Amino acid sequence: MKEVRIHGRGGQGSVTMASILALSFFDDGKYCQAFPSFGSERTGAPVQAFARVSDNPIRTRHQIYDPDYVVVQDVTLITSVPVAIGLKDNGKLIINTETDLKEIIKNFGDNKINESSIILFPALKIAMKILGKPIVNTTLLGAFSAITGEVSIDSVKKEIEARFGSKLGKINADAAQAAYDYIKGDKIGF
Amino acid sequence: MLLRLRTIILKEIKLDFKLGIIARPGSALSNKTGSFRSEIPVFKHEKCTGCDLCIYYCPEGVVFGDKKTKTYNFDDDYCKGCGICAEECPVNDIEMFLVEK
Amino acid sequence: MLTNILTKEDTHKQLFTMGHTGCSGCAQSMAVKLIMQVLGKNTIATSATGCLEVFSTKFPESSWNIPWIHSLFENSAAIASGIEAALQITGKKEGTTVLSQAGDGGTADIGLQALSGMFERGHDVLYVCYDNGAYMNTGYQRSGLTPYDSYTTTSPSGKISFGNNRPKKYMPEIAMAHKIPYTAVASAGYPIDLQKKVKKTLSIKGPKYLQVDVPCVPGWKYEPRYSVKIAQLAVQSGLYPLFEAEYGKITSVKKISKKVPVEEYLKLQGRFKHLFKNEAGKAEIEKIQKIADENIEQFGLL
Amino acid sequence: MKKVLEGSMAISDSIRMTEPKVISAYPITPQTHIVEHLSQMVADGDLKAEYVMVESEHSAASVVLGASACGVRTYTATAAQGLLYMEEVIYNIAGMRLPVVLTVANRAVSAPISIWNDMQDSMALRDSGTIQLVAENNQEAYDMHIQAYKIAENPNVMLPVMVCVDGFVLTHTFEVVETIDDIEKVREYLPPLNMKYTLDVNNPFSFGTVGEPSVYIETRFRLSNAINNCKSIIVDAANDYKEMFGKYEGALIDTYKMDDADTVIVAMGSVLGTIKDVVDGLRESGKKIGVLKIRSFRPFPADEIVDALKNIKNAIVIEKAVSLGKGGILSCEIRDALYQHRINSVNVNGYVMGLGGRDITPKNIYDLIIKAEKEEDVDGEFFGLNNELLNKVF
Repeated sequence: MKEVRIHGRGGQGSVTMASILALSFFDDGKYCQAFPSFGSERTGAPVQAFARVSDNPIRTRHQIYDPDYVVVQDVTLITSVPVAIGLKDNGKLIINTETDLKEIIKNFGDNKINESSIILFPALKIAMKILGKPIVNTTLLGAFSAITGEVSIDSVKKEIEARFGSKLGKINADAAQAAYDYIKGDKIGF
Repeated sequence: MLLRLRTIILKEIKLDFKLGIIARPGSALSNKTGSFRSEIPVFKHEKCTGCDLCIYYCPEGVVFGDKKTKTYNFDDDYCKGCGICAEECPVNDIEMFLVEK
Repeated sequence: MLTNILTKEDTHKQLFTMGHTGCSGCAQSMAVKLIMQVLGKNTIATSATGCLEVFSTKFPESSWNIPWIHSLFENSAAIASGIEAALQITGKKEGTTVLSQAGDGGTADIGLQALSGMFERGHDVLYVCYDNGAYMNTGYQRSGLTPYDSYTTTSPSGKISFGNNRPKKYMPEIAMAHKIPYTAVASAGYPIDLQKKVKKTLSIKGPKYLQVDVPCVPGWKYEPRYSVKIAQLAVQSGLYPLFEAEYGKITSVKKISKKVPVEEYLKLQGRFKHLFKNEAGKAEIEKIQKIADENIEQFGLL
Repeated sequence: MKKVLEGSMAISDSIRMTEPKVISAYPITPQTHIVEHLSQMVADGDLKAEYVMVESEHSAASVVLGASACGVRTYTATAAQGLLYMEEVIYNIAGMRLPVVLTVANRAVSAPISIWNDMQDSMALRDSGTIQLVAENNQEAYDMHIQAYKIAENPNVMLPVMVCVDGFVLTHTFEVVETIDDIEKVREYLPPLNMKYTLDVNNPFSFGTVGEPSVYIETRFRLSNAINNCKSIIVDAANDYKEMFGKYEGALIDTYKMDDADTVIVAMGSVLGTIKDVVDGLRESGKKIGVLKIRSFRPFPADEIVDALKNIKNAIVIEKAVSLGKGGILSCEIRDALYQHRINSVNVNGYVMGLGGRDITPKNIYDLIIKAEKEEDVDGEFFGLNNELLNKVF
């Protein structure tokens, strides 16, 4: 079983991202689970969402404390939320930012973090270019697919299209594909 | 077998469940409210104009009769003897009397 | 308007039948009888907890010859909403009247929320409030519709009190504020007017509110034979204006035929007895007269 | 068809398959998604029902009471304070023998206000005459609602059924659920509601009469019999469902790895999943441990529980509610059932945990097992408290 924790702000679509991730895992033939942090948080407040994927039915229901992957939707969170807490040694911390690693790493202070597990990714830049809006969850889904290999980009795109309807779905799927290509080395246009 | 059956309570009782919950329509007729009465009306049939007010005003709906024949009367089984009919009769054609015990 | 009640057998076929255990001279049972004569057998009724429910359905007896349901004190309007919804979805609503009934406490106090919800959602229900101005079923405690200076067991008169020190809540105006299609105030003292108003509701779709003044023998403390007389005096003094309103606007009022001083009305009732003891009581009666005069002016009753 | 559904979607989808005619609800977290989905179905014409948007839970329950008395299938859902506000009406629905199905998205009750999960709300209605079934996961929540109508509408039952679904933990969780796609099969399993007594102008009965001392206790006796006797009907409903749809998650109780167990964890609802994972781990290290799931809390399957527990040493009961002034609710009832059968070889320990949404982790459960095996007759002790917080002055 692999566990994913998503950090975002209320209104940024963290829960949507977790649920699309779960649906995509399912399309790939896996069992999945996704749930929010059950908060009463309002727009702007730090929130979390969780997803699990496994080859077998998932029974456990507790929140995710030792994630395999952490996705940070908003880089400003890293100063106030311990986003890396519990991350497995071989885990990956994916942060939406254009800042250098050196600057980012300072924010973790005493929290020991393996530099090689941090992956910085300019989701906002790609989203702005393709969607024209600072909505990064679909872009991050494409990046997640490319970085982790846990889910196929086709499934991600299919579920994005199913969620957002034909017009909005297509453009969001394009954003996911662009993010996927970016990670895979095709940074043309960025 | 280890399990002790609690036969009395758990015995399947397939009775109609309406006991205490659902009543038959109009079943109150079995309750003869004439026993409430300490006074009883007498319809004198002397000056009756057939205005129907005694029928309108009777809280129990026990007054009956005909506008044309002006022969109103009441159901003795249910009349509670409130005296509204006598009080409201515009021509004082109804009088109340104490019930002889 | 009366159904043909020609023989003794006819009296036994009424939709609200005799044999109920209401008090001798009960004006509420009179009003129910009159209302049912108009609504006819295609009616489903709900009753809030209260005198009517208790005296008409003592298991295994029921005075109702129509489908009738009681559930709780405060939910008569909500139960009626559910019935109306069920009739609508099953296509049985056409030709069927849903009647929701409660006393003044079940309407204006504990049941006001459910009633407001029913109004606002627009259910096709006739709601009737039998107003006897206190919680009579539990023994004459004060309600929001208890009139000014009335004695009740929880607003007793005493050395320094004249009884209920608040004016009667004006419930019909609350109903009218919902802009429902029809609001009417009637009285057990005027059965033909009452039946006319009930008949009118049959032709109106949507929520209807009818408030009926029903004197209460033991609560108001008078002799049973005066039920009609007292109800009429309430109207003729101006203390209980009878009127109709549509979509929040008054469309007709019942004019006072012979104006009487409120004293005539008050003195017949034990609940106002304390006002007749001394000079201070006289001043209170003046205040009640002022309420009546204001009503007369506001509704144009003369 | 297998789909990934949020718990609330799964529930609303199964309700759609049962074709209720009148739905009435008042929004309260975490029930909201269920009724939002249902109102959307009504708005889209996918479900032909009257959706009555009421001004309170009291009226929501009253609307379904009135509609149910008319003989139509009804549905409502609520949680926590909303359920407590409905309580008066729910006692009435049960007393009037109306087959209403309601979902409780289990949530803690005030004060302090908490929107998060525990089972205190439904526990507060355990004496109401309402059948209470508790779902372990979203699949079971889906299936249980269809079974709920089957049970409620059985002519020998005619009682409301409350389906308890852990708020957020199930209602807001997306997971794989296998839905039924053939509504005809559901109609076959669940024929149209046919009530003997309804509010019908052609057959005018009076409902909700006054029960004088001369009839009241007999009326309640019949109600008591009805809920006690419906155990076999709950079992039948589950078995028939298995036959028709091939799915089964237990009827009154369910056992997991209990055959040779000397320690058993007893619980209800969504926490069972986490418990089963822990038990698997302990089994691998050679520990003889199993799980007893209570699926029907009311009627309480005392005989079935005794039969399942009679040969074990330790029963560790996880309580997600507490009877203040007494202790654990479930553990108390289990102990009572064992006593009735004169079995004193089972040590029953009940621990209150997870109140107000406190996450129950595998480590919590592991620590609890280690502790509980050394203790005897624990009656609703609070487990996993933050002592630092308790001793802090605010």
